[in-house]
Amino acid sequence: MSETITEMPPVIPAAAGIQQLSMQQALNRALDEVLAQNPKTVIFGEDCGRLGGVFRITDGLQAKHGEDRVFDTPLAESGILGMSVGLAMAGFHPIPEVQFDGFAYPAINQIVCQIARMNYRSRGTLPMPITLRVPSFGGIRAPEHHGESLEALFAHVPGLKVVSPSNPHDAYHLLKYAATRPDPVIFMEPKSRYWQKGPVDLTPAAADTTAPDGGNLTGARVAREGRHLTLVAWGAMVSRCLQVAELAAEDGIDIEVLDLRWLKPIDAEALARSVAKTRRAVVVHEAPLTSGLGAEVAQLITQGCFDTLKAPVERVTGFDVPYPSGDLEDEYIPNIDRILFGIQRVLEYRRG
Amino acid sequence: MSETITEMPPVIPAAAGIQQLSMQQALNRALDEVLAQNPKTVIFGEDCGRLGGVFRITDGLQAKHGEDRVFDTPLAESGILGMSVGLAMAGFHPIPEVQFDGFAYPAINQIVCQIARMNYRSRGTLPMPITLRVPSFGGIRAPEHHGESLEALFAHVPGLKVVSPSNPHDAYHLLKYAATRPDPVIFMEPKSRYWQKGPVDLTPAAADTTAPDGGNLTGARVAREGRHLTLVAWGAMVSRCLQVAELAAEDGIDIEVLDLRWLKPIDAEALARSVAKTRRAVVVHEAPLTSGLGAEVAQLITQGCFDTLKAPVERVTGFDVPYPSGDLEDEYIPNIDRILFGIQRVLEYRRG
Amino acid sequence: MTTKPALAAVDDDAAPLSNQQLRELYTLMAAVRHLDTSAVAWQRQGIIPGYAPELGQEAAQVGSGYAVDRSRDFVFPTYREMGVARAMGLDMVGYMSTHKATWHGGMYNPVESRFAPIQAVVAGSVLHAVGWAHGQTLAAPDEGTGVAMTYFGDGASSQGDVHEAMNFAAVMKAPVVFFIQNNGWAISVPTERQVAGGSVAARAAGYGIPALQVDGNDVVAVYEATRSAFAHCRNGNGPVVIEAMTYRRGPHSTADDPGRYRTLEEERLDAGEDPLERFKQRLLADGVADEAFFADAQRKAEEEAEVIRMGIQDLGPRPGAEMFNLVFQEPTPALQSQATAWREESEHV
Amino acid sequence: MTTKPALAAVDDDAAPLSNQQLRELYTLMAAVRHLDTSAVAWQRQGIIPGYAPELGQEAAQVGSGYAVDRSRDFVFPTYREMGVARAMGLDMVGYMSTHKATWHGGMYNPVESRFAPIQAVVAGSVLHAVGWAHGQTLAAPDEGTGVAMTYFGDGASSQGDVHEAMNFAAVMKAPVVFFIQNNGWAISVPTERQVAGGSVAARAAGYGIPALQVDGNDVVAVYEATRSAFAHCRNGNGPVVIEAMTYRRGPHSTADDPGRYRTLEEERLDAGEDPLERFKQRLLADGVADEAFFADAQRKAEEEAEVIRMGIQDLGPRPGAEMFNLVFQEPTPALQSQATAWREESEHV
Ligand SMILES: Cc1ncc(C[n+]2csc(CCOP(=O)(O)OP(=O)(O)O)c2C)c(N)n1
Ligand SMILES: Cc1ncc(C[n+]2csc(CCOP(=O)(O)OP(=O)(O)O)c2C)c(N)n1
Ligand SMILES: [Mg+2]
Ligand SMILES: [Mg+2]
Repeated sequence: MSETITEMPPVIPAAAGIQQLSMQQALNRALDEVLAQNPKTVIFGEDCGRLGGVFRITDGLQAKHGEDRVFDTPLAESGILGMSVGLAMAGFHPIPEVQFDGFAYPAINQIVCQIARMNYRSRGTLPMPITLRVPSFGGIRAPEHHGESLEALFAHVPGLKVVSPSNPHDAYHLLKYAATRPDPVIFMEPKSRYWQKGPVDLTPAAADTTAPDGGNLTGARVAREGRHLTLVAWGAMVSRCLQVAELAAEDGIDIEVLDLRWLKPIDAEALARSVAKTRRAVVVHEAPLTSGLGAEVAQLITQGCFDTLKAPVERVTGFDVPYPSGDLEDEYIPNIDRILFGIQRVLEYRRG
Repeated sequence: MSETITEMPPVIPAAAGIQQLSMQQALNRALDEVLAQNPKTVIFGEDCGRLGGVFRITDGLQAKHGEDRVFDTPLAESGILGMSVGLAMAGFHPIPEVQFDGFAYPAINQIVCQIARMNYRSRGTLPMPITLRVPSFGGIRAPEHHGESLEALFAHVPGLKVVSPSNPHDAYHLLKYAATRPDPVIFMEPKSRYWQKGPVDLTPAAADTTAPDGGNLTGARVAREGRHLTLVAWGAMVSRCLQVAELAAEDGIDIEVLDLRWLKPIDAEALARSVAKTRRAVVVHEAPLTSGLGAEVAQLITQGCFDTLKAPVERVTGFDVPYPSGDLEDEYIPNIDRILFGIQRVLEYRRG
Repeated sequence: MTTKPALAAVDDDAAPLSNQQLRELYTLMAAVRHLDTSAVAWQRQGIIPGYAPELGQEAAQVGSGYAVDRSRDFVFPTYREMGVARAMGLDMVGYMSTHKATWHGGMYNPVESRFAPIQAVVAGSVLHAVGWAHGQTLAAPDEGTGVAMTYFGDGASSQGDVHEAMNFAAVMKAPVVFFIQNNGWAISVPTERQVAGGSVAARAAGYGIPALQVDGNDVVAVYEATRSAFAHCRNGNGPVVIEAMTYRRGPHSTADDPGRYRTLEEERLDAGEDPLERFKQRLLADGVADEAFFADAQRKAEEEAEVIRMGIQDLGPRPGAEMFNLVFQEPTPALQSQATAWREESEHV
Repeated sequence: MTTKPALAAVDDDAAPLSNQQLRELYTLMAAVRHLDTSAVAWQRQGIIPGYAPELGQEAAQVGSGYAVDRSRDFVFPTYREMGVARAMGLDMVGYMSTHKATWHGGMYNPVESRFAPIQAVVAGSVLHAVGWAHGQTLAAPDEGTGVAMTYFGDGASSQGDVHEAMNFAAVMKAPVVFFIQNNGWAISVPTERQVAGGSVAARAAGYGIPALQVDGNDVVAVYEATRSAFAHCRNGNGPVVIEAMTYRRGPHSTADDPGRYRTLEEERLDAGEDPLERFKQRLLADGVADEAFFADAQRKAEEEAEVIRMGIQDLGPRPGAEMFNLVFQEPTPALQSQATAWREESEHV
């Protein structure tokens, strides 16, 4: 079964507004539209301007919107994020890019102590409408520090919101949504999915929080319905979980896949709704296990469904080791086998 | 009941080696001994030398061991931690200090990408025996960024070990232990406990991992035995939980308090052992709820005790808000009332 | 120490300070001096839990703050800029409330007062100034733009963010005045073991940024240097570095004990002349003011401090609900339910 | 461009390079050039997934690496120091294995080769050099100490860590050579929009650090500057900054497309003379080497690259167990149980 179809939000009609786009194209288009709509929007980062970004997410935007709106900065992540704070204070909506996940660390001080707190510190007088784009997660055999998953860190920071799309349609709508919010949003792009195409309904959203397909942009999304077990994932792990669900279906196991999308705030109701039905859950992520976001998700599920849960929530995650080099990447990232083992553990769990 | 007694490890005989020390004195003494024992140990940071640290933890050490061994650095946390990496590569055992929790953020890049990974990156040829001391947590009505709890962040980082003592005795032994390890350890000192005195058995530990009282230094510690519910805590929250246990005892509720001590690796067996007995657990920490270490603890308990657990593990934590100013501190940090409410929710939990 | 004029637009035409302005500067300095020493006393009396005195830095702070055009400029302070705040006309109860532990950033309105929330991270807001300044360029490149002035200390100059900020500002020609108060100390560490090369101003040349090193205890010199720097920035010539050489006469904060790292004798020798007394002598010598004026300034300062003290003592704790309400512009359901739980468990409502 | 001798100890007595050494330098450069272009080809052929070419930087890398005393110095490279590695005699299969995606830091032994693991964080190891160097001072303050040499680019110079490193090094008088290869580009951003003031070397003065700006395409000039800098450091005079002006003739990496940000014409004009060809002409003109020598150097380079290619192709993936075993010196039970689970689920043992 092709990935594109697996990834489609259920039942999108073949409307005029639907196009096949890669996630890279969808994100680029969203930025283009946001720049056109809000003159206060500015995009910047390392190689974002002339080059259009190492992943071409900002391709063509400088030529179209001018060097004032889309520009290259010197090579300093703290500088980029610190500058974003000042631009936000001056009434702009900055959309900075950090070139790769691992290079967000030099900017953590500005992100945690400044971006996340300026609205609070200033008692609401200096909002921080900053949308930080971070090409995230692994899977592309890249050099060190180019395959990191920082969601647990970001989600723990009061004052930040965190979102990660898993397909081109959501990438387009969630980025447009995030980039028009008055609060800081960390936008984690699954870089291994940049070049996968999928249908994107470009019809403008009716209300702020509603995508044209009727889905709500602020919560989780049921990527596939099922009855026996819920797989919870985000980013690139969603398509992998959909693959797993297909395989499990061959054995008669009907799996629901919940694309969490928002990693802060987490849609606890959607988790509870799904697991109330399936009574079993496995959460899958690339980040290391310990103190990963999987623990939060598992605990939210346990809190919401303690009475009916048939087995402890399983976590299938990266190991507690530094992200390895390409040759060992497939050993590190949850693969189909490991997810199936996790499912099996849950299904076979017997009390006592 | 006095705090000192509540905090005592059970049954310390009145031996010659036992002294009443504050945690500040215990830590100072541990550092003094470590400096004396290992000529490769060096201590440095902002105001660590001449002043002896803003909390006086390094008081007198420069005068005694010399300016080469204990020194002030310029005011730059990334510099301090980056320099530690190089000193470790040159065969030293650096014990850097970050002046306050919130000022670890500028050094996160060096901590996560360098200190935690150099042993791995170098395939074990360049170990990182770095003991980073971080005065941590809140409770002293300090300025902004002086009351942060970073354990969830640190515990998530592969390659780091994380420990936090709750009393002078453990502070002394855990610091001596941590500062002689070949791996990086983040040593989180509960600053609101610096000036509380307690008995410290100074008899040298028999084996590396064994404190003189026979307790093991690598795992959690049962700070109080009980039958009805386990309170899990670390740092300054341990003494608060012991207070809560006293109060609950008046109502006939017999609470076990588990001092987690090691936040990475977490002593999952000790958690399971305690909750297997009590069948109910509340985890308490100062850090914000979402994606906090409480989620990991709760999930480990749920995994280990799913069959017998009577209620979902409760988390009583800081809120998902930036650490507030002094006037609101007591509203933010889990207080006795909130912990009692959490206990009540667990005790009153009924299925269905 | 002399101000080296190295700026493209030195605002030479600017009129010298009138006697009226000189007296105003003195009045401000006297108010600041008295409020500062009062705040230390209030800490001892338990009225406020802590305070970071700026004793000795009145000239540097008042002189620079006085040059700010509050219709278009914006100031980024540290935790020690009480004198700048006062010179800029802030609500001083709102300002001091940060030391009362009422609210971290202070209770004044930063947007209206053109004075960013108090910043506790050393060098934390230097980059904000660059971003804000670049925003002025983007918004109105050709008009005399607003200028950002960012304050920091000799200790802060060691932080990587300061380097990134100077480089960004110079690359973008952002209208930023980097105003360093070199007060000789970062807590217990003296400048000579902090600032390699001995001067923060000397760093500027490496970025092609003009720098002024100025006697930070001479309020007029500070004012003039700042005014020139603003003119330079406003005319599109990019950033300026000012290093005001001064001395932290008091402890780092009310929790600090300078006796552990410097002797009283060293303090006396290094501190130089008291900037307030020095300015007074000058005004006397120049016939700009007389003893009656000084007595009046002192009386006003005392009255003012008294009003502020009462304001601070009246400050109650903030309602706990603000912890939750002020996190986001758009609250989240998760946080709202935490607020509800808090209300039930802590306010017992 | 000239080398400005600004050092306390310039190693003037050092003998000029012998003809034998000059030929050795050429042989190294030729080997590096060939290995570099081969690696690009290997990437195209699918032998390695990616590579960061150093085409055009052979003189800067070989000249500096050749000055290292491997009995006591230590080098901190970036991801682009293949020429330094080769000049220092590293196991080049071990070095190139990082580009095979075998192991991030490379498979050579950094302790024995005096060459730190490959560093992918821009400016990530500059501070390590300072710490290592200060360690030498602490260990043997009076002897000719080991010197740390840290490499970084014009782009990296914008990072805060570089500032902190220079300041720390100067305050502590640490024996560090900061070796900048200013190759004109940081991916797509040219130096003029990266380095305010135009020169990284110019930054040094602000810290009181002597700096040498050197023609980075002249291998002898680079070698001599580096040798002088080492002598300066070794004699306890503190750090030195060297900025080698060169040009990144190739793409940033095999994934990059320079056509998007510079024209071929610009490349031709800005790159200047090819450092290898230029050195060859000099050796010819000086009668130090003849065509037969160059042909031989080329043949050796080809043989060497071929051996390295075979070595790389033979490299299997590392056993997955290393993911777990190499995290700590003292493994944790939690990690060991993850290793067990991994073995059961992924190796099906
Ligand atoms: C990033 C960071 N590190 C450490 C501190 C703790 N701290 C507060 S003030 C200070 C000294 C600052 O010295 P300087 O910049 O010279 O300013 P001054 O206090 O002299 O006004 C230190 C170390 C901090 N607030 N922020
Ligand atoms: C901290 C960090 N930010 C961003 C990157 C991505 N990146 C890798 S190389 C590079 C350009 C570096 O330029 P320069 O320092 O001049 O070195 P050169 O590549 O020219 O050798 C960038 C932006 C990185 N590796 N590390
Ligand atoms: Mg100072
Ligand atoms: Mg470069």
